[in-house]
Amino acid sequence: MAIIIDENTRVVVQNITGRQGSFHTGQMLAFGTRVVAGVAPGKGGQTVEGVRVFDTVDQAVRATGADASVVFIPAYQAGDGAFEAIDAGIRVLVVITEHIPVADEIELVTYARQKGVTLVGPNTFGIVSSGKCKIGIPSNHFFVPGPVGVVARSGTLTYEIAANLAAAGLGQSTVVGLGGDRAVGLSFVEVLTLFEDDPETKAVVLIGEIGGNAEEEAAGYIAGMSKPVVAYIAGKSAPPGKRMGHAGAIIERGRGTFAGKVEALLASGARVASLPHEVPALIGNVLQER
Amino acid sequence: MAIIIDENTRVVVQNITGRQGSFHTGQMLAFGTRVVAGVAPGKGGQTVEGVRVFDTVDQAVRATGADASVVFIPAYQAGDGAFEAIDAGIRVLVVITEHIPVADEIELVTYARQKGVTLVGPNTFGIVSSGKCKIGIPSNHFFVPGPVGVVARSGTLTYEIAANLAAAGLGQSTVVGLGGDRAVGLSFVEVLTLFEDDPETKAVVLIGEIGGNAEEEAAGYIAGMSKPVVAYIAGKSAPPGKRMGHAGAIIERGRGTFAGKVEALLASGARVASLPHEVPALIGNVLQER
Amino acid sequence: MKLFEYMGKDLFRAHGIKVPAGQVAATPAEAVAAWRHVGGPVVVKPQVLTGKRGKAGGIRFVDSAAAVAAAAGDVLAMEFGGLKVDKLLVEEKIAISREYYLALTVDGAAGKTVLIASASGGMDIEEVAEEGIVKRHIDPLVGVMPYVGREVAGRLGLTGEPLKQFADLVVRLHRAYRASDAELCEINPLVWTGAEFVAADAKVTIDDDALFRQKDLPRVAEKTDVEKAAADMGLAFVQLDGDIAVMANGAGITMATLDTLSHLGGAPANFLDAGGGTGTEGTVKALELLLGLNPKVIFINIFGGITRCDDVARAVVRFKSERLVKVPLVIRMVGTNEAEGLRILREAGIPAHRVMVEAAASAVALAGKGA
Amino acid sequence: MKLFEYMGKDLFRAHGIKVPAGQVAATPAEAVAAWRHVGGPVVVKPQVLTGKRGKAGGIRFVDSAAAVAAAAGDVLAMEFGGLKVDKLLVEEKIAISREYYLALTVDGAAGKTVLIASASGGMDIEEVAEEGIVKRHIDPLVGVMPYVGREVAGRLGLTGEPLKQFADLVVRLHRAYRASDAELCEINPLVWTGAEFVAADAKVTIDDDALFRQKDLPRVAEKTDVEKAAADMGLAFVQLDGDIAVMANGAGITMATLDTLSHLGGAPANFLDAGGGTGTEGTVKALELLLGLNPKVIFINIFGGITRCDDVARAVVRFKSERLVKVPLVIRMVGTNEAEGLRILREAGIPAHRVMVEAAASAVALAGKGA
Repeated sequence: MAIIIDENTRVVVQNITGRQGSFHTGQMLAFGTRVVAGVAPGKGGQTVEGVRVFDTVDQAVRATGADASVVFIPAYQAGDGAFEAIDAGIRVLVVITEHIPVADEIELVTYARQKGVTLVGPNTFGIVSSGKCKIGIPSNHFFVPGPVGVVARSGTLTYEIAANLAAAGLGQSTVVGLGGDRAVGLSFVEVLTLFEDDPETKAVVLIGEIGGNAEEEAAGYIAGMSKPVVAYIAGKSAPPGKRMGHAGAIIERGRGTFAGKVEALLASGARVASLPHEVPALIGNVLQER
Repeated sequence: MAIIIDENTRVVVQNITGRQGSFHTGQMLAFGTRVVAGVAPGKGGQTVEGVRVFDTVDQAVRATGADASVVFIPAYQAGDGAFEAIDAGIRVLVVITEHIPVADEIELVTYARQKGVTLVGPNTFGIVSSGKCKIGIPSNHFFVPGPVGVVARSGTLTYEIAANLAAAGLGQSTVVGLGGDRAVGLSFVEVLTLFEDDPETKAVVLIGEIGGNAEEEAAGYIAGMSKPVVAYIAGKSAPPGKRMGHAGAIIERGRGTFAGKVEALLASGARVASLPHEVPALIGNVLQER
Repeated sequence: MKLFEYMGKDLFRAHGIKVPAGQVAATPAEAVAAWRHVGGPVVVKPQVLTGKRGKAGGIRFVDSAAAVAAAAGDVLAMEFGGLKVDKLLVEEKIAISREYYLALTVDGAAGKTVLIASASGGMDIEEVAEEGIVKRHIDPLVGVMPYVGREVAGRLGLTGEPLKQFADLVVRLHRAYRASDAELCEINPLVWTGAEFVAADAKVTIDDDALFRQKDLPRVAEKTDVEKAAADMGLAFVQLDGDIAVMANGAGITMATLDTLSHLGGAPANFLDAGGGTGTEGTVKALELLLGLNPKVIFINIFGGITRCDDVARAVVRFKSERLVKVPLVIRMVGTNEAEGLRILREAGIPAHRVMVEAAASAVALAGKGA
Repeated sequence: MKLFEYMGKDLFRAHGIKVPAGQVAATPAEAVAAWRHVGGPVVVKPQVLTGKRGKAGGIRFVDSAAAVAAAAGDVLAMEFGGLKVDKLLVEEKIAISREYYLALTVDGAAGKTVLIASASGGMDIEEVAEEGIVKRHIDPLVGVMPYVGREVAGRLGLTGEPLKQFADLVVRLHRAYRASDAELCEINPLVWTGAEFVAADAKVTIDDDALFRQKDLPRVAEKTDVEKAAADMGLAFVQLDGDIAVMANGAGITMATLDTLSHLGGAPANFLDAGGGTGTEGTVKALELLLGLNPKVIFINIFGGITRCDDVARAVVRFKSERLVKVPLVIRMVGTNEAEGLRILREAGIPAHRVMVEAAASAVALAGKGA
């Protein structure tokens, strides 16, 4: 078991002929991901890393039975490619692209929800079910199968923590990047619900950051979870009111503060790490207490 | 029992202060319809036929618990009013207005379907559950409770046949006008399905016309129905290729011909009347055969 | 409202769809001037609202002043489906590598816009087998992004550069379709020249119900004078060749009225759906229109709903008295305000029926008598 | 990208939203000319990208040439939140019957645009109780038809003419918002004059990610020079006041890096998220930017994903050798192409860490030494 993707997931890579697309196709194949097709309009018939390239997702799905897609398309046309995947019948859609206009993201999030498609991202590192399937861009070697589910808003910080966990002998069931933008497909609560129901997951790491109220909402759900949660919130030392790269990290109107989030999480029963490297020890503790 | 609307339906009239809106509010009240509110933007606080007028459907629904709405708004802003009703939580939406641009109708039909709203029309005479509730514009006196369900594409022809039925002592359970435009909310099949499940309905009259393929689709469903169906198709003597008022009545590419429809219906086991006034006798026969 | 080919091409051009260089001409001399302007071999095409121009020999390929003048003279003298030719389109002859078909129209059964495409363009699309046609519904709340065009192009077997250009074309065509409130935008043939797609023809029909918000579009009359007069009054009117003039309210009952008259041996002179809610004034005008058909009988079949019987009755009384009408009127009237309507007719000494088939029989009998 | 008030009002005006008559001025003389042009009593408003102008005494109501000149001179000399005033807006003073609040912005939690309105405009919207605020999400695939405006107006307690005008205004504001790819369009106060709604202020922020398709909008720089240079390189940069220059890749890990340095007693000089996939060239430029901060230490924390360790290693080697950099560099590097990156650094004799907290401790120690 794992959540959202597993060893049966059949993946198509959109813009497979691009620099990122081709590189990460190789990486995903090396991880063991079943990359069954690539898409690059006008380039149908080529192969990339041994994967057949189609002109359209529609053709790729009909020829290969792909049910997941990962989008490496530049921001200005990523929305077009994401809608294409949804209409072609893709069930899990991972949008790596960053800097997509928020209006396009809002349309995409709405349409994916309407069509019952699980949208990971935009502006996500992707999703990894250790030992089974990786759809996205993290390096392969941090991911070892194990009992810890990880859900995060930001990318590199997640690798940091996943690597720390692996170094401490703690493998991950599935690692999910919600995406760093304001409008994304999945919420903490949706992913926590899946982890709560996943027999392979014994504990969950939640990696949040200042801004927005996603962590506060998550705390509301964590209070009723049977599985232990360890959280880390980035941005304690961020100057207020400054924009920190992620639009979601704007602190406005006193909501979304570091203190407020930590308080809500502690009240929910979650453990909260002060620095990223403390996470493995806290997970070790909660797993031992069980 | 009856389908779609009954004695508990609470109706709001949109554009109640207009000529048609106010006249038919009186008629519907006289029929026994629970007209609980009217809407006319900018005229909130007035009363029409004793019915309180609100500025918005939202206000009308919150104040009165209305769950159905009938739209008497001119074509150029009818779409706006219909969307308003859907967003305000209306479950049965009857759009009387004719000459709404087809692009607006397509959007409306899609949105209603998305929100699970039963859309009757546009360009319909409405829907009548005899003795219980009338939402629309037919004269009250043709409708007497009874065992015959009626579903039709065109309006006046339906009154003609309903009146003939009533004169023959055959009352109606519910009479539904799908609407005469190309994009409408309900199909023959959807309404036939409801009649098939309605204990009060013992036989069904289907009133179709040339053009489109709605009657052919209906025949596909009728073949499996337990209840008898009598059909009348208008347009036998219409010149081919001419546009006959209803956009749906364009004969194109040999599809939607009178002969094709009659053949499909006869093959499905339905009886087909040659002229409107033959319908009551045929219904009398099929009811007797039971 | 159908647009002439050159108007459809103007619409396409305004949305960035490539069309052949061309110019409109109303005389052989103008056609020659257009030929000089365009330069090189041209095609001369009559601007009429029918699709059968080619089969009727109306499309001429010519490449000299004399040939252009002769072709223009010929074609301007022709009729197509009874329609005269007022204007010609003189257009550059384009290189044809392959011909496609592409259209957007309304699919009533689905309640959606449908995109129809085929790799077998250039002939009647009806003759292409179902497998050779791609149909793709458009979500009205999403519209058409380039991927829709790529998906269709992929299904047509396009790849490489043509696939990308086709996708762009589909986006533009949908934009033209929506912006103009069209109910049909058809390109047949859509020509691939080897380097680009060119719309070699343009059939565009605008939704009449949306003309109120299409102030910038040209207006095209495709009706007889009496049909035009009816349209101006908001009535749906079609002229037929019988002698019983018919007015009813509602398309369905109007068709049923014609069916009943025909069934009883009568011959309707027209289809006239007065619609709902035509008041006294409008009804009088509609009756005057019918009088212009010189019928033997005028048959009025009113089943009151939005239309009120009293309004119609007042109109009939006014019409009969003001115009001193000699043609017999057969009136059938039931429904909204029926009692009041019947009272008005009774007081004016005009008899009225309540049963449609009886009234129809009476009209057929009177028409027979008048013969 | 924030727009100055007068630019926001230009945007509103272009979409048919009523704004006060006004003119921009950069000097007292220009302000007087603007006053003459506008006519009657005016308000002089500094054009700065902060909301605290009124409380800081920057809004002046004046009605004579002398008073306008004096007010303009005063206000042009003021600073608001550290921001200098380059321009003034001289506007007609409008009659105020009632003040409302109206805004459209992004609600990230809902993944939708949200319309926010209140009948208590004219003061900080944050101070209005939750019950006094109407929030209404917009379906992105449907957009805003007039009924959305009526619904909100109804909930604000409007009726009659103001209800209808408010509905029209909401449609126009949403059109302006979408057409300009705004992430905020705020009108506070929205003034009801007794006869019409007038946008007395305009706060508009454009989505930076959509600027590529907003060629017609003006460009506003709201950054320090070094921030601007970073933005031009596509980097997210914020200047802070410590002495450890930081480069990391990813907003989350950059924040965590600052948190860790602070936690260990260090003081970061900046936030610099180099994002994903910055190649060798970009990384060198980013490092040069950091050098311009005159830090005691440069701390590079790379966790390779899209970013490849070998690219960064090559950049560091080039940077150090070409620029003969004296400032100590602390490098932490793991992830994509890590082995190759570490090999490059090793061959160049540059030591590198693999554990973030160790690297951070080293950077803090070096900064302390340098003091």
